[in-house]
Amino acid sequence: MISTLITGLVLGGTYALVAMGLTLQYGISRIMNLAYGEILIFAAFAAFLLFSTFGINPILGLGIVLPAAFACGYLIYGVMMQPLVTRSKKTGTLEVDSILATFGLLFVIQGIMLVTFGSNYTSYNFLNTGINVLGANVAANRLLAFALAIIIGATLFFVLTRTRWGTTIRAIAVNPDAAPLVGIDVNRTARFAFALGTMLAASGGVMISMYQTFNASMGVVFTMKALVIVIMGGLGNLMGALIAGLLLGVVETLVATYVDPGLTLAATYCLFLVVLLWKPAGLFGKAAGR
Amino acid sequence: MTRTILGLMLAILGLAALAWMPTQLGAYGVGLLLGMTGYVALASAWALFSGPTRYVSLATVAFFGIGAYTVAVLSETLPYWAVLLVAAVIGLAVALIVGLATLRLAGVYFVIFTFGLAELIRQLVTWYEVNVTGTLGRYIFLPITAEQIYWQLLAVAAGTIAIGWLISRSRLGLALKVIGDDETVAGHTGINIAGVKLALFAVSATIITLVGAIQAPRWTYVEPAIVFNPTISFLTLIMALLGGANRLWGPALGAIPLFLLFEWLSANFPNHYSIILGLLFIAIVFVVPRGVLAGIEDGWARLKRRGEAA
Amino acid sequence: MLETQNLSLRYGRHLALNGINISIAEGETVVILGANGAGKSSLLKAIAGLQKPEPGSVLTLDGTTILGTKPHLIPEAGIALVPEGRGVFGDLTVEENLLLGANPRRARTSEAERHGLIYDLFPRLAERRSQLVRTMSGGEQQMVAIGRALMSNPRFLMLDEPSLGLAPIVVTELFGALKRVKQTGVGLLLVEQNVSISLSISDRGYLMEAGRITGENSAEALKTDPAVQQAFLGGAAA
Amino acid sequence: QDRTSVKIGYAISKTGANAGGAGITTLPNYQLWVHDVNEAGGLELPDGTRLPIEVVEYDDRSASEEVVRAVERLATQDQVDFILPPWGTGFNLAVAPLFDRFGYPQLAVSAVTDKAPEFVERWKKSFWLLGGGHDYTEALAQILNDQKAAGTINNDVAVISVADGFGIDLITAARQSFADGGLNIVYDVTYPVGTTDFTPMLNEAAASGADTFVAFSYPPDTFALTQQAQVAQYNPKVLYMGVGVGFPVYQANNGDKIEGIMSLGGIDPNNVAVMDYRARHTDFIGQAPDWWGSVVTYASLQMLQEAIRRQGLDREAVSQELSTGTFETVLGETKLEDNQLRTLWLGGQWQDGVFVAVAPADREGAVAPRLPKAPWPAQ
Amino acid sequence: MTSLLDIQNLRKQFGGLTAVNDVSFSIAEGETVALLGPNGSGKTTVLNMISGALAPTSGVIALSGEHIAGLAPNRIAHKGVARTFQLVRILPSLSVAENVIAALAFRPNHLWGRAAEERAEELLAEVGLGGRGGEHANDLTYIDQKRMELARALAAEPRLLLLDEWLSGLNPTELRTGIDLITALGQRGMTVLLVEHIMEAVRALCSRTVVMNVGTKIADGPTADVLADPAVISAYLGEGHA
Ligand SMILES: Nc1ncnc2c1ncn2[C@@H]1O[C@H](COP(=O)(O)OP(=O)(O)OP(=O)(O)O)[C@@H](O)[C@H]1O
Ligand SMILES: Nc1ncnc2c1ncn2[C@@H]1O[C@H](COP(=O)(O)OP(=O)(O)OP(=O)(O)O)[C@@H](O)[C@H]1O
Ligand SMILES: [Mg+2]
Ligand SMILES: [Mg+2]
Repeated sequence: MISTLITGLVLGGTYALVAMGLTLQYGISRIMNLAYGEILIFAAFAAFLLFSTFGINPILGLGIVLPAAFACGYLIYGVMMQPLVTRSKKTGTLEVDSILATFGLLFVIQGIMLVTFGSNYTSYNFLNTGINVLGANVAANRLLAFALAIIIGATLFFVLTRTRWGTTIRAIAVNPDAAPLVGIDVNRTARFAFALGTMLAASGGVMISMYQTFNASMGVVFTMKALVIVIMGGLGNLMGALIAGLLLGVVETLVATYVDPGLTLAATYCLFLVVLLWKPAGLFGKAAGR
Repeated sequence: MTRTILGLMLAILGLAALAWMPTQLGAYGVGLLLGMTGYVALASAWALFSGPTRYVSLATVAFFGIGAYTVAVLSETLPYWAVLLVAAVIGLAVALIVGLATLRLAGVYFVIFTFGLAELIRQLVTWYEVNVTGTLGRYIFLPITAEQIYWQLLAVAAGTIAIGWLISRSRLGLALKVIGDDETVAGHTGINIAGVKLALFAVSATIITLVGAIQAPRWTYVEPAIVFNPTISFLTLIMALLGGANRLWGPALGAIPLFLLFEWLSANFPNHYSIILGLLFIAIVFVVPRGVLAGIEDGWARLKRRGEAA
Repeated sequence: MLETQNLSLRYGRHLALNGINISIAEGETVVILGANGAGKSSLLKAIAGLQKPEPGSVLTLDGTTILGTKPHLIPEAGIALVPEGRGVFGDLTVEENLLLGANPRRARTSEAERHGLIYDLFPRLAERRSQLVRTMSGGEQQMVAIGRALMSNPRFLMLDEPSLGLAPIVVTELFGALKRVKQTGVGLLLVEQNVSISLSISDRGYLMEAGRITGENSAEALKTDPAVQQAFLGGAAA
Repeated sequence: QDRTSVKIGYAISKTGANAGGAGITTLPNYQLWVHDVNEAGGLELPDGTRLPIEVVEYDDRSASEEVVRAVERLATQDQVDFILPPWGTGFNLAVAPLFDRFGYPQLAVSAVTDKAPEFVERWKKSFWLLGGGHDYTEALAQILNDQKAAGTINNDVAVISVADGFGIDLITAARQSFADGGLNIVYDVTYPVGTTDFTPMLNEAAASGADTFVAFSYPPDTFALTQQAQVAQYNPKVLYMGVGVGFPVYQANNGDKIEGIMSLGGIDPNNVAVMDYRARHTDFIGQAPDWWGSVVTYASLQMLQEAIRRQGLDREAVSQELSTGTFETVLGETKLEDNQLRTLWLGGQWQDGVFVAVAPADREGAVAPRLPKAPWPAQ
Repeated sequence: MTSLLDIQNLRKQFGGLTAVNDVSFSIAEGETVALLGPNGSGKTTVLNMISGALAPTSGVIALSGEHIAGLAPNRIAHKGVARTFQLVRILPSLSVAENVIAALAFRPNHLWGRAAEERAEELLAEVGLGGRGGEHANDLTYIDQKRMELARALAAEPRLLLLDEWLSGLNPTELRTGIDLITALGQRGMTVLLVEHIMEAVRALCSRTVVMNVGTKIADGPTADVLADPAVISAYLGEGHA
């Protein structure tokens, strides 16, 4: 039982890691980023390339991939999203616009990956050694992802809720119109949050590349999983994403062990639906409001 | 009044022309028409509910798949019309249950809920087939030609747009707009929000189910991964939004060009399809901000103003 | 000195402000009176950088132009606005809203002290430090908005109908508090429908009509001005 | 006739969920074959003239509606001379009525189905070249029974399968074959497509005490299972997995840890034609072919090529020829029985870096399996 | 006079906070009553419970003897309760006329089509928006939006009209027009419960006043008496207003 729980938590760590960037992007920058998973996969390819071609191990690779991802996110927001955000002040169509625009972005990134990396399944082995945690054999790479999720989650949560800077970030999510009144540069802050989200997506991608097979078409799977977790946790709530991710991991493992592996996905979606029916704004969401 | 009658006659004429088209086209042309009409029907049905209420649903494929799967299961045992009927009834029943359950959700919570729902249904169907019937794929050997499928879809699409037209002129249409603007106000003005939403969701879902059922015989082989493919939900949504989900002809005007664009790109640029499509998409969002139809209207208004000025 | 010259603002074809000339000195309290739709709020927004004035407009702080300054830099310059409709951060707590008020760098040094001051002014806020502002009553939210603006250590504080929706006793307290704020040397630019009480704390007043300034006088004189009596104090004040 | 080329069309999943599979087994072989043929001056016709191949290709985006329409387009719009089949069981079935209606022979390779005889009845010009689930599971049962008789393994088998056409077909067949062979299935679960964590299943399988672990899995699952079995230090004496074991990336990633792992397919390492094909493939595509379907795909194209040489571009005649003729391909002498390829390698094992065929054991070129599989190297 | 609205021991709890605590009062048919109280004393919450926007934690709300507590807003609306909101709520994508028709079309004896359009125009004229039905609701000034909201409430032909600070934000001239408008409603026999902070308006309009403080009722009686009550002065009006 303990070992099942641990296996589940470690799996959940991956989910949480993947979801946290999205909750920043959607919860704070208000960009429903359908290309999120593609960015993640792109980072996975980057890590793979660094490892297989230049022999740079993925952990060091983070040092290259993350800043690059941050820069990309910064650029994407500046070039693509900012005009939409500005426009939406008049039209109020940011949600629809961002869905459509990032849907386009999804195709672009996917297309670039198809052209450069092909459509084949890619995977490599790194840190695929068992580590005994309280009786459960856990792969070191997954454990690392779990640790990273917890560290990122806790740090960001602390920063967002306990510091002035974090509060400014949340403020733009709550009421971007009023933010300038307290000296917040909404554009810059939203852009920063978006870039940070992109960076988290990339860190998820690098981690996942160490133990999961991926290919250029797989991004959507991650986007949707991340969305489910983000929504289940409560929009824009990092702690929510972390806990929802872990919860899904544990439930999936429990169902696979004690019920039927055929029902794991059914169980996670079921859990998700039940949570929403019980708390329409997610586990940690503020009461519903559009 | 005369304008309405004129419009009606034009619509009937147009419909007749569309129905006659397959006789002039080869199999590929019919296939193209069929696919296009299918998406026009899906996008229009989707917009019936999601357009005015702004409840963006990703459950399209859940109902589409239910329709297709019903046909796959029953095609050997029941006459075709009865199969369609059963499919519609199942779709309606599921829609009512889902509708009742989701009434409390709003915004993106609803969006992702519906996505989760579609996935759950797919997982459950898969699990059922694997564990209970012990097969996964099912075969549909119905003697239905592509032309026949096209005609049925055409009827459904026309019906959907007609329903949309009727609703937009009725109190129900106004109720939907009010709900889309402000649910609190809607409640206080005496609108039965739950009832309206449920009714519309059910109508929309039933039509989508029918589209799935009608299209199924085209594939011969049906399995959950094929008929519950989430891409269908996304495409429907994108088409409707692009055309303008709040207008009667918006979804159709989004579906047709987009469908043809997909087709043209995949035929001419099979290797750079994604990149070009993506860039086009982004460009469209920037150039026609409020949907194609609104864009056309804006352009038309500008032309007219210029004409008046001249 | 905060000053506008020939300030004009356009919404599409509608000219909402038409060549406005006003000024407020440090420590001075000035009220703008005008009917609904006269353009009072538009004026405050233009000064706060939230709306872009027409070319040819002049807006200066101590003689240097602040026209075209990005809106988020305006509080940094020492101008704070309590907007119409409050503009609070509904999903944040009272405490967090106040914390954000002190976001401009100029406010950081005296932050703790100001915190205390504001809780003294509005004891209700002290009781509800960790309540989400969205769940507070209308009046409570207004207190948060004013408190937040004061947190930024402004030299000029602009208030757009601060008494709107406040209980009489709170209005009295609020204006008492504004008087104290004024005494600390802050210049107040006030837009109010509650004319008598706002004139009672003001030094000067402007009359505004359809986007133009149509009159200016000392508060004392305005109180007795028959035109003002007629338009704003009316028989109802009697 | 002023014909300057032979038009050959295909719709394939270049994007979407199926792209991973199609991009290994099918598309590279189409490309290689076209290259080979055109390099040699084109397709040879009965009169000895050669016409180059002109390719019309579409991306079906992994959607059945798309593949159906693309084939219609190829047949009626582009009016190609021959159409090559798409990737996947479902898609091959989806387009079968169209191939039939428009009179094109369908050389379905990447489709494993026990219903092939039925389909041949229904669609006379369809050919099924990768066998059915039963073929593979009976071969596997045979190997296991041999090992059991030799005392290498016990009677118990743990099986997991992916809840998709392929997995279900095979597990259904396996239940029957294993029961017939007297084997006892002690753990039997099906997992959904997209599962990434197999730890619970591996733990349960280990706990079941079975010496044999079988996974009718898809490539991502196969890769994950391999990694996770090592982490869990799960060492069944027979480790048999599904699609992906024969992929080049599998070998690249796992090095010599793959030694002893079994799967479907395999090759005869002494078959020069196959080894030559592999070398050319690696050379031209930039990556090696897989060890199961690839070579069959290429062989099917060679059959088509030869049938055209004998019968010209008359599709009716070509189909007839494919049905009845005997062809020399990279698989050696190849002849279809009842429109199906029966001389297949049904089971293989990694031995010294080559995925050799071990079943059917009585076929010439088969290698003896090396069992039990050695435990994973210590970490 | 029979009582139209009867409230007994009404209570609303938000988590640990008791926003409304055992409040009871009733309103007779045709009366115009003010509900006063400091900010956050629970006035809006009471209106929300009467109109169905919130379900009471406990207590009774009866309309002509019929219990309505906890019913959905649309059911309560159909029983004859209409309201305006403290912060105006317009239907931004609709025209001014459609905003009003929205209420006409969904009241029990609903109007639709021509009849609805005509009636909407009448109602708009009544609140001073005559001839402006074609404009976009979004383009109206704040005060005009408030007018439109009142027309929408009146369109439901309510027996009980709830006005939440409908007069706030008006300048003195406009205030007078507003007061006249509500007086006219009262004279037509409509029952009105209004929440206001403008004492002038309360004095001019309401014969009776209920005062709340921190969720409890602290006074109830003729307006003049209540406004002179020391408890009300110290909690709400302040010394200057006495
Ligand atoms: N964002 C906007 N777009 C278009 N017109 C606007 C906008 N904001 C204000 N207006 C118009 O500009 C004019 C002045 O409005 P403003 O809000 O400044 O008036 P005000 O004096 O503050 O009135 P009130 O007392 O109602 O607050 C009004 O006619 C109003 O309709
Ligand atoms: N949804 C809610 N969740 C938590 N607390 C709430 C909620 N709604 C209201 N409250 C609290 O209940 C109390 C009463 O609020 P209400 O809005 O009824 O006050 P009010 O009397 O209308 O005040 P005002 O005159 O300022 O509008 C306030 O303290 C408010 O903070
Ligand atoms: Mg104003
Ligand atoms: Mg209130």
